[in-house]
Amino acid sequence: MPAAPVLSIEHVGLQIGGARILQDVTLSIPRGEMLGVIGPNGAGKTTLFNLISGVLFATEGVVRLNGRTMTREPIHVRARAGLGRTFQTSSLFNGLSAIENVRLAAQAAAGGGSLVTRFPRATDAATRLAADRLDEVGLADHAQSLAGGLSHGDKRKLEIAMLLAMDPSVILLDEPMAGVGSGDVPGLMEVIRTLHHGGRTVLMVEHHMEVVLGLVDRVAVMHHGELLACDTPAAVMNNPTVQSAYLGDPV
Amino acid sequence: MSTNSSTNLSSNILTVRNLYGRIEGQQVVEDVSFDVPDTGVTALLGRNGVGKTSTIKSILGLIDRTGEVTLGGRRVDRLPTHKVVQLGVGYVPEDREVFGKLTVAENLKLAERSAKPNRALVEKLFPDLVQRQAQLAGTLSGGQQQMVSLARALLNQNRLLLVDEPTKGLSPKIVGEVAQALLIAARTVPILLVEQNLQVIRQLADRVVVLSGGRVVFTGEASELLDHPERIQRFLGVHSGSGQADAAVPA
Amino acid sequence: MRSLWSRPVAKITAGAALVLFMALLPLLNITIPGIFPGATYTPGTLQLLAYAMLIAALALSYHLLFGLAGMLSFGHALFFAAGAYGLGIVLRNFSPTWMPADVTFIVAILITVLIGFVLAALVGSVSLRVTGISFAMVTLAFAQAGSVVVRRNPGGQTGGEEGLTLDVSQVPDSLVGVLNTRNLYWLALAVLVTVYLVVLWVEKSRAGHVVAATRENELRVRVIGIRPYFVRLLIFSIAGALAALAGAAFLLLQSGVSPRVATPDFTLTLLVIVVLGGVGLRWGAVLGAIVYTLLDQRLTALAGSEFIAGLPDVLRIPLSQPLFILGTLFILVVLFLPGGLAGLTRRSAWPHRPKRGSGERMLETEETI
Amino acid sequence: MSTVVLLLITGLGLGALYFLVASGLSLIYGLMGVLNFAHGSFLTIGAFIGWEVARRLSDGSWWALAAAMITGALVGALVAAATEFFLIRRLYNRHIEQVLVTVGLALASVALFEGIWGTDPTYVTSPSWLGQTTEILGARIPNNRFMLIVVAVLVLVAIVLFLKFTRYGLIIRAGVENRLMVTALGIDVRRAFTLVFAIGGAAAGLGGVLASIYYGYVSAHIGGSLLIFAFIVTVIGGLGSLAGAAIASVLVAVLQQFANFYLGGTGDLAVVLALAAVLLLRPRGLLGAKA
Repeated sequence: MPAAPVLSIEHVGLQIGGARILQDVTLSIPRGEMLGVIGPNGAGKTTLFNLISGVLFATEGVVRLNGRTMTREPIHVRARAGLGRTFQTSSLFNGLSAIENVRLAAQAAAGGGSLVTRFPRATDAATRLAADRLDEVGLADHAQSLAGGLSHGDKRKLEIAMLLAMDPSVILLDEPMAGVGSGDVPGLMEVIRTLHHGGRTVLMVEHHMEVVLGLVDRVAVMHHGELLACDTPAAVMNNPTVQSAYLGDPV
Repeated sequence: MSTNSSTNLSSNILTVRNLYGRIEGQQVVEDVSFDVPDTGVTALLGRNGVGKTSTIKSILGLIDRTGEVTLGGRRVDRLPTHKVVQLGVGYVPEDREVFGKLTVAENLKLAERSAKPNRALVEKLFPDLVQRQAQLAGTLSGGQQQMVSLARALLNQNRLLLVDEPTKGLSPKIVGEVAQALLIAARTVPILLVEQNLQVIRQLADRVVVLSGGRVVFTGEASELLDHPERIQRFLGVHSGSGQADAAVPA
Repeated sequence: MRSLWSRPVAKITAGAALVLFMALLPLLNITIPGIFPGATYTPGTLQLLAYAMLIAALALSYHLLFGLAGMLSFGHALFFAAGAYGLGIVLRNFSPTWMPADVTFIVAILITVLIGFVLAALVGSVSLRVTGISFAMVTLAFAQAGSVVVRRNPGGQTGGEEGLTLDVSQVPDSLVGVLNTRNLYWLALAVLVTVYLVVLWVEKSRAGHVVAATRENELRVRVIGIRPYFVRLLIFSIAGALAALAGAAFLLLQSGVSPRVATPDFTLTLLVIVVLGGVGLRWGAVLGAIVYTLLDQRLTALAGSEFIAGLPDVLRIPLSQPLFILGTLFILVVLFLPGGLAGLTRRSAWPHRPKRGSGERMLETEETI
Repeated sequence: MSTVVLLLITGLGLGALYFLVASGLSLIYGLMGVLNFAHGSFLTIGAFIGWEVARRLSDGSWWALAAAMITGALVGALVAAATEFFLIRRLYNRHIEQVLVTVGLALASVALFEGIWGTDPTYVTSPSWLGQTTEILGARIPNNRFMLIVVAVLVLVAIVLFLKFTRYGLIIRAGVENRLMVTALGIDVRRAFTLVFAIGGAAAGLGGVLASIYYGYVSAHIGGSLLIFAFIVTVIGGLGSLAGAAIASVLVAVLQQFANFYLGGTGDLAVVLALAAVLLLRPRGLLGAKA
């Protein structure tokens, strides 16, 4: 792959009170790639996302985003540098309306998001952008609903609308299908494809194999806090290390 | 929805009818109904985030719930958690939840509900714990912590065990030991087991209950699910062959 | 918070009419026995109403902290005291000869408000390092330190236990004396309206939305690229400045100030007011302040009455302590009326609003720093 | 040298008082997440009733003092347990409301104390030995400081032994770590709540009697003013940590004494500055649970 990596993780590890949660993970992700991260529960997938996004700081190794070293930078600095993420359980401003959720993200990305001297208006750029993004994920009808009152699937879509509004270059999706009824899966897959459009790089932890295999360029397999393999889906599934270590099936 | 509940109600130790669970106002269990017979292992399956753990917690009252739960013919859905447990329910939580700042001995002592705890069984199953009884539980390995968690449940005379993902994040050798311990326990007490490792399910489960989108979509004998790869694929999202090379096969 | 930018004209009209009515009150002759000590044009009643309005302004500034941003501060009295003492001290020490007296007076008030802002920025910059219960305790400690300083009477400026008496020579004549209570009443009304408008401004601004979002989900705010610390600090400082403004007007109204307003107990009273009125609503804070002040005044009158004096000890002692009755009432409201007084109407009018008060989140997000 | 010794031992004595209040606060917060504003009132009522009993027995004798201490502890425990049982329990897991209720209780109870015992301080008579001094390394130390230190150490040891060696102690320690899991083992953790309140109330009530010896009087506000320092102590020590509370009590009180003496009576301010410094450098407190 000729493109310079947009995200590179070099020998990253995490130790908490003597316990090794993650060790020696090295990944280099070129711009525009969609990468699936799989592995049994407790393998360290979410921890890896937390280290990349700054929710936790790596105790070893280096995280680079667009060439900038981010290992010790706080969450909001990484977000401003173009990193967006979702969480395993949907994480929204439940007491605010759907459009306000998205508008906050749009404002933050545009700068001056927390000024006392500026007011949100129905006609301003951020609101229009927010409305467009809601429309894009199919939530235009719910713009004024409280985020906390939306269904599981709609909450997921709202989170993605927020990501779209931020327009990050790298996106981490932590189990975007978790808790979503099977009826909503195809629609949500479509929305995730939208995210990937325009050269965005997407990393996704997901247990739905058909989702992973249908979307991703490469698959990273985690096990016991280590990266077992990272390759095309076909190669990974035929990799003997993966087969022998990855006992049982991910359900 | 096929709820092939047994015709003879008296042979069920646990019946769950129209169970709803919520966490902070969010619906996480939706209209779930199933039975657990008074012998053998019933596996509660489903994709990640589908509400298996929440179902277990709702049964125990660890999260807000409504609906009908009967244990050995007695309604327990209005009882606080400790009362439900005192009626003879052993609980092995997801992520083990041992008290890290208490010693192994203290962890076990805390769990003893009767004057005559079954220490002999625990000592036989987990000789390692006897040696480490003065050690702080927080300093144990994941596998050892799981032993403590299991031992806490097995110390008491129970009518039902609720075991939530006991092999999560454990190495293959420990997975085998945990499965062995559960197999021995299952001779004397019925178990409702949440598990993601298909091998372990094959080894232990007599019956299966499958959740999807917060609801029960399949119940039946274990073989009715496990011998039908297309059902496994449909309900659990896993491409399943047999034996070791189960992981997942490229599409 | 549902319809952000649709401000119905009716609402603005009703608000303006209410303010106009309040402004005309000193010219009217309305008697409500049992609530007001006399007709509305009498100095006694005007004094009481002005007092209530200043407490309402203070409660509104606290609403910005607790209701909007979910910051449970136990030290807000510090800034009110800073306003009251600050204006007194500034007036005493700041009298440039080249400046007309009235201008000096206005500049002194502006300086006082600035003091409130800067002091809050300093206190906030340390306190906001922590959240939840720790934040509550730390703000309490700062308020206590302020209280100690005021009582110590540094440089003879605060008057120690005696309190500070307003130096009327520096105050425009129109604001001095019982006969001018009417003007003080209008001043208090102006302060309340100003504070209300500033609070409204902040709430509707982007910053207001960001702190509301932070109250809901702090981690989420960070993830979209905003550092909540500075927005919170800004809100904390604005609330401090508004409290100082109310404090300054309080000094003028009372012609002095006692160290009581610097005590953490005074903040607790404020908390009682906001919760009594209904957390999360601007007019809840105003309503709570007015009900509380009138109740306090009436209960004090009741405590001194012959009826109470004639009761047996078991009844006389508790009933003669207004704060005992108010404290008990407060406990009952918390136990049985979660939305406060405003919640009584809210429950029927907007059933879809989240029921719980907003401060809740602050404690839960403690782990996320 | 003698001044340093005097300040040090007096500081230890004051620290003992802080600890008696802070230990309960810290235990209650650790187990239940409740910031208890009414804790000062447990102290005040313990002091008032303790001395009422002492006065009726024989003022100034040792056994009247012992009776006052026992009564103070019992009253504190009873009032605290009742508070938990009738008010806090109703608001299970609603932390803000729990704090608000204790705020209301603090306001109401102080007003009630003023109604009953008046607004002026009530002076107490303790055994005359406590009013005398003992010379150590040239410093003349008021004897009551020694008693404060001994009692606080005994309370600390008793709490530690209780936590370490009794079943309820085990439940409380486990509950501080993970309350839900304790209930999931079939244990009614609410009983532990009442117990923790009672223990904290007993320590505070006992502290009330001792505080009135230290100050020479009881007043309706004695608990409230100590409570603020106890809050500072718990934050500096790390919320929920008993050992942290003990260490921070001593540090805060000693600092306060030294600043009062050497820096012109600025002890209170020095304490607040210390709090600010701790927060800036180590927001979790000295022995705070989360690293």
